[in-house]
Amino acid sequence: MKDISKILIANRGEIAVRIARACHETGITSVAVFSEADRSAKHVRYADEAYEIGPAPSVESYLVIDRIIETALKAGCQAIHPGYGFLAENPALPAACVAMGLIFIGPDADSMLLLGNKTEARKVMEKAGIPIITGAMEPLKSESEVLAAASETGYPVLLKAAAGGGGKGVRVVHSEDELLSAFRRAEAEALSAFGNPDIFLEKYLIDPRHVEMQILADNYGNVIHLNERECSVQRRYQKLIEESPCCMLDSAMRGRMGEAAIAAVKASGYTNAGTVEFLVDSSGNFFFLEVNTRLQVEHPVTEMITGIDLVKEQIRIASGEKLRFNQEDIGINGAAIECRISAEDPETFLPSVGYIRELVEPSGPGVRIESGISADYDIPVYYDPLLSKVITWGRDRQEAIARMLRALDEYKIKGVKTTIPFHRKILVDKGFVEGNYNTGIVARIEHHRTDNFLEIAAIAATIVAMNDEKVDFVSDMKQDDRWKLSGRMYGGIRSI
Amino acid sequence: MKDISKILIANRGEIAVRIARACHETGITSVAVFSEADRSAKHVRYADEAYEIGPAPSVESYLVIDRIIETALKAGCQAIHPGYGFLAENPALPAACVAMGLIFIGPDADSMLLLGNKTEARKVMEKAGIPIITGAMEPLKSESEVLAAASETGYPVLLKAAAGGGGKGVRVVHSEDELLSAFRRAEAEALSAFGNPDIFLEKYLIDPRHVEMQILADNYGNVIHLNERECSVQRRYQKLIEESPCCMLDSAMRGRMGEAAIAAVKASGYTNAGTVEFLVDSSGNFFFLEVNTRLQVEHPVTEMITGIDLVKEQIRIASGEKLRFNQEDIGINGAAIECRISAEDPETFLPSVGYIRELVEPSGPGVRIESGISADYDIPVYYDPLLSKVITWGRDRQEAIARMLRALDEYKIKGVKTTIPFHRKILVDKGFVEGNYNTGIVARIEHHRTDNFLEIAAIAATIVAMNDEKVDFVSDMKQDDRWKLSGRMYGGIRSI
Amino acid sequence: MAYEVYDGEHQLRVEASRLEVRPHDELFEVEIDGEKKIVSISRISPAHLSILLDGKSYNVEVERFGKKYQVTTRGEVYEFSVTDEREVVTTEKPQAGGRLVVTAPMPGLVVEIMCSDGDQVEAGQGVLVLEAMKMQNEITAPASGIITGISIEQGASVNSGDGLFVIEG
Amino acid sequence: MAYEVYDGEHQLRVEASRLEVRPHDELFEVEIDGEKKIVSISRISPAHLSILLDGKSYNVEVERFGKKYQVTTRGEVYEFSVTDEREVVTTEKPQAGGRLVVTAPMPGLVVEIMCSDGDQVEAGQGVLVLEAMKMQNEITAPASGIITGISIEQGASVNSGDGLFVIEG
Repeated sequence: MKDISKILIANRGEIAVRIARACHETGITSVAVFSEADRSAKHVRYADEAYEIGPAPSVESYLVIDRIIETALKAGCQAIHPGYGFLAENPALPAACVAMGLIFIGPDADSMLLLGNKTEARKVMEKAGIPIITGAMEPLKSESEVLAAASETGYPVLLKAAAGGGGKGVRVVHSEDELLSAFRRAEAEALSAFGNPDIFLEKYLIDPRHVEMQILADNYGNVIHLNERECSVQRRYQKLIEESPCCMLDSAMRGRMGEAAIAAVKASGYTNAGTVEFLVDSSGNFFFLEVNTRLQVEHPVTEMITGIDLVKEQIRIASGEKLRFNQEDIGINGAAIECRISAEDPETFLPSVGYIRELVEPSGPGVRIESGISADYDIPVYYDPLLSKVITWGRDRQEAIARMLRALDEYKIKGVKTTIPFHRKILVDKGFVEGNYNTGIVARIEHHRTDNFLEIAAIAATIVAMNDEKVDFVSDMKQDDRWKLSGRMYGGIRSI
Repeated sequence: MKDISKILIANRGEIAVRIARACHETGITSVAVFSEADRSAKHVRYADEAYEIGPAPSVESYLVIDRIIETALKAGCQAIHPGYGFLAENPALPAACVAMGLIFIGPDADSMLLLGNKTEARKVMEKAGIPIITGAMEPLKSESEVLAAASETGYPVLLKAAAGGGGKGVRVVHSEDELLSAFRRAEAEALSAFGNPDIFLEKYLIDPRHVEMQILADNYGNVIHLNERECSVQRRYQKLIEESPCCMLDSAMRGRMGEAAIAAVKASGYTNAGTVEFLVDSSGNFFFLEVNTRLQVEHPVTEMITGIDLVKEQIRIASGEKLRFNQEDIGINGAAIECRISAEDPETFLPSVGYIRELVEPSGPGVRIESGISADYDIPVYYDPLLSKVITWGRDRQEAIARMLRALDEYKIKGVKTTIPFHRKILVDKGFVEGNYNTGIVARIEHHRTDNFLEIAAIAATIVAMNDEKVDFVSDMKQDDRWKLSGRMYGGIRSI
Repeated sequence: MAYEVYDGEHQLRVEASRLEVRPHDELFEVEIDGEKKIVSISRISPAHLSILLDGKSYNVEVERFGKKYQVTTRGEVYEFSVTDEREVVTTEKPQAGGRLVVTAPMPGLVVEIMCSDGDQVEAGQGVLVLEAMKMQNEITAPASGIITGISIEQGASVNSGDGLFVIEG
Repeated sequence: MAYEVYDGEHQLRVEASRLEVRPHDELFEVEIDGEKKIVSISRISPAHLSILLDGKSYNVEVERFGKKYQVTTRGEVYEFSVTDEREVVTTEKPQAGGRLVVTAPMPGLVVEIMCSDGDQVEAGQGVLVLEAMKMQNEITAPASGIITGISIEQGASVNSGDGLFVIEG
């Protein structure tokens, strides 16, 4: 058992606050790091200690391993928690920790390296008897290899970066005449994003469900799963809404997927908290997708239905404790949903940066907020647009959905556009409400608006306009011009 | 099954918001009522509809049954929810509802009347075989009756108002020479508070624990209990912190108390949600105290460990549904604690009224807030000082306490003094942490302060003072004078 | 005073006059498309109004972006232009043969410039890529024409409203 | 400029000078009881400072009531008087043989007046009962003397700071 009484949190935003809260509750001293842009950010204020580690761009601060290790040592930390994103899946961080005598709260560098390589991971899983999607087992090195692999697999096929993740270097190809140009573009993208141009190929499943299993593995070979999460509400491979349990799983299928996930973890020698992602086709067949070797953004839905604080368990495992639970101890209590609230236009998903002028967070029965923002906060342009997550729990899925709608109605973030209106549309969608949806759901959601409250809205606008006429407009002139221009620009921007 | 699709909430503050949230989640239209002082209060903004019912003093607004009934009818409501306090235990409200064809969400007038009379309730419970505290079974009509009853019971004795509640008309008497003057003062107080001077007498238990059972009873004779709540952290019979489960109860004793509570409810013909309060002596004997014929302030701790939304169940029962649960369906999941946050000085408990300039509410894992306030809110002087409640859940009691301390650290209510510092002191008290406490705990808590952060606090005060020197003080002059005077007054006020 | 309120689809004429200022709210008489109503308005914060109308309670959030008002209530979002009736109403027409200054719609980093001064571009053609919040956003030509004044360089940081390039039609 | 900061028990001499104003914080050199420290202060809101000192992060809430500052950090509450060193420091002594105006410490309703003008009262004796937030609060005489100017009637509503009565010693 190693002593962990002081932890450096190598992250920012809501996840850094989440980890600091777990530290607060267990008497562990939390140490934040921050870039020049983040001096007044919530995670800096929340932690017990905080150290600046460089300029605003994350390549000069949150991604600089040496600065983070040096800060951890200087502050007298025993351990580093990477959160998600940034360095969380970079094997160089656990390697550097080991070299400097620090505990990395996560898996070791070897299993992270193995699972980070998608083709290597596929081979390990196939060997362990876990179903994988038909396709190439090795990176495709030439055009003839690509053509052969695609016609053997059958169209449509998906080109994927071997070193990849997050939708970069991914192309759907429907027929042979698109294949080679798509391959070349994917290679270029993979090289630029991951420094590695390796591309492989899988059968493209049309509108599958994305279902993943949360696992916990200690350093003594004990591995359990904490049930599944359904994450099919996605846009460009980015999850937007997650829930647990998944309505399509019965306990037999949950058992099979859980066993597959545990086998995947054991086969790769993985420890700590991780997630095994699967795609599930319309017949209920599931296929290994990848292992996320870290805490997930959506971990709270699992916490809500199991009552287990995953961050605290991560710390316990890293300190050398044995798992406190057997598989039989893990139940499912009710249902939980998470909505990711981003500073984005709810229709175009274009980023919306700005100053949070007013903030009212929802609460009451069954509502949990994980937030990285506060009132009077200027959102930096340098980082991810995720502002916060709303998680609701209900005795059943219907209650969880009703509470989410209530929570979103109560949530007021003024100053920037957020994805709250988008989430409301999904939550009242018939397919979603019935649990009958897949990764195609976002594409078919319509952004229509009702005119139910048009009159009251018009009255409110008029009253505010009347009042505004009394104030001096000079300071607003620039904003006004800007508005006109961005009005003209409408439709002239697309996220790529 | 009667249709309930629109409910008038005859209350204000956090409980009115709580009920409106349950309506929101179940598709029921909520109707708020408000006094002239409450136009901009949170419950008015939260509800779907809102109607003014009179001037600020509650006797001219929230307590005027006719106005409330009239408003419910005008708005087309089928039902009235009374919350707690105000009219919640006044049998005239359910009687008026019945007369006007409205559903009262609570018990009928007869059982409310019976249980509201403490001596009648004692008789019913004794007959039903439920242990009651030794003492008089009838109101004491003369000084000789009082003297006889007290010497038969043995000192110390407790004088109590038969029609009473909330600590009014209550006197502890330690010896015969104090008895008659205490009796006369109690009679006068009871007459003024309840319009009924009847006083009875019980053996005074020294520092018992206060343990109560939550019950649900439908209109078809089905009654279940939802476990106990420990409410021994009290000051002047006002609960300050509540938790569930109670650490001193094992499942056998829980079963016995649950059976007694169910018997009490059946004996009085009571329906809907209610609470049977018991005192428990140091040997673990429990005695009937009273039945609260309404939702309790502390109902959320029960919701957290059972997963049952009590307000929704109240509405279901009132609409004529059968109970959805058997006793076997009710488990205990983890542990929950509630702290009541009041606008009071944390040491003297004197009210602190004012303007809420800034509000930051805690959140994260296991934290729930039930609040009646918002930022930029002027707390009216006319009503109860309860601002909000913080409820935390943990896998065990230790985690619930750790989360409560975290939540209280995160909670910022600026502009008024609150009881948050008081709660922190209780939560770190050795007796409380060990679960070894009783109703004597508040009296022995010391309000000492550490000097750990004296320097940083002094630096902060200096920096703010430097900055303040630049602003014009004219508008603060009055406040300044006030401060000096209230400084002089220190120790010159006592709550009575 | 009367206002024209326009959401891109519906045009409403709204006239509001303050009847009474009370401690916790203001009463207005509002005439909307010819119908008169009494409305109680309580301004909870600069962006947040509580409105009571015929007993209905609305929490309404109003944010101003230039002359546009974005109004949110009960989950619906409306975007209005509000014009004083007396103002001269000029419909902004797309400028033919004119000069169009394109500005940054958000702060960000210019990661790529795909055109040079003098290039002929079609409406919708990508001109440069602006990175903000880890997302790459392509800024496209709002009209066909010739790029004339690219005023930034690759790698530059720009603020919202900064000029990016000019298109001459 | 140096300040004397006093919490009723400890007297601290604090001198702070602003070294640098940066986009997200201000750097101060603070000398406290002879020791010099560099402190980063970020003012999150009027009542809320984020302070970094030797790597430690403190969320500090400062509220001013008159010349007193109530400071809350990490669950501890301190109450300070902050005095400019140059100010003449006069200790407020209890006035002997003087005139003491007693004002309402909170808004409320006067529900009972137990004394009349001309009554001799002892320090601590109840004079009237003020009801606020459903609680009855007895206002007692802060010093012994004769009640001279009861300026309110039973049933009256008073605001914080309103005069209630006068005691002449």
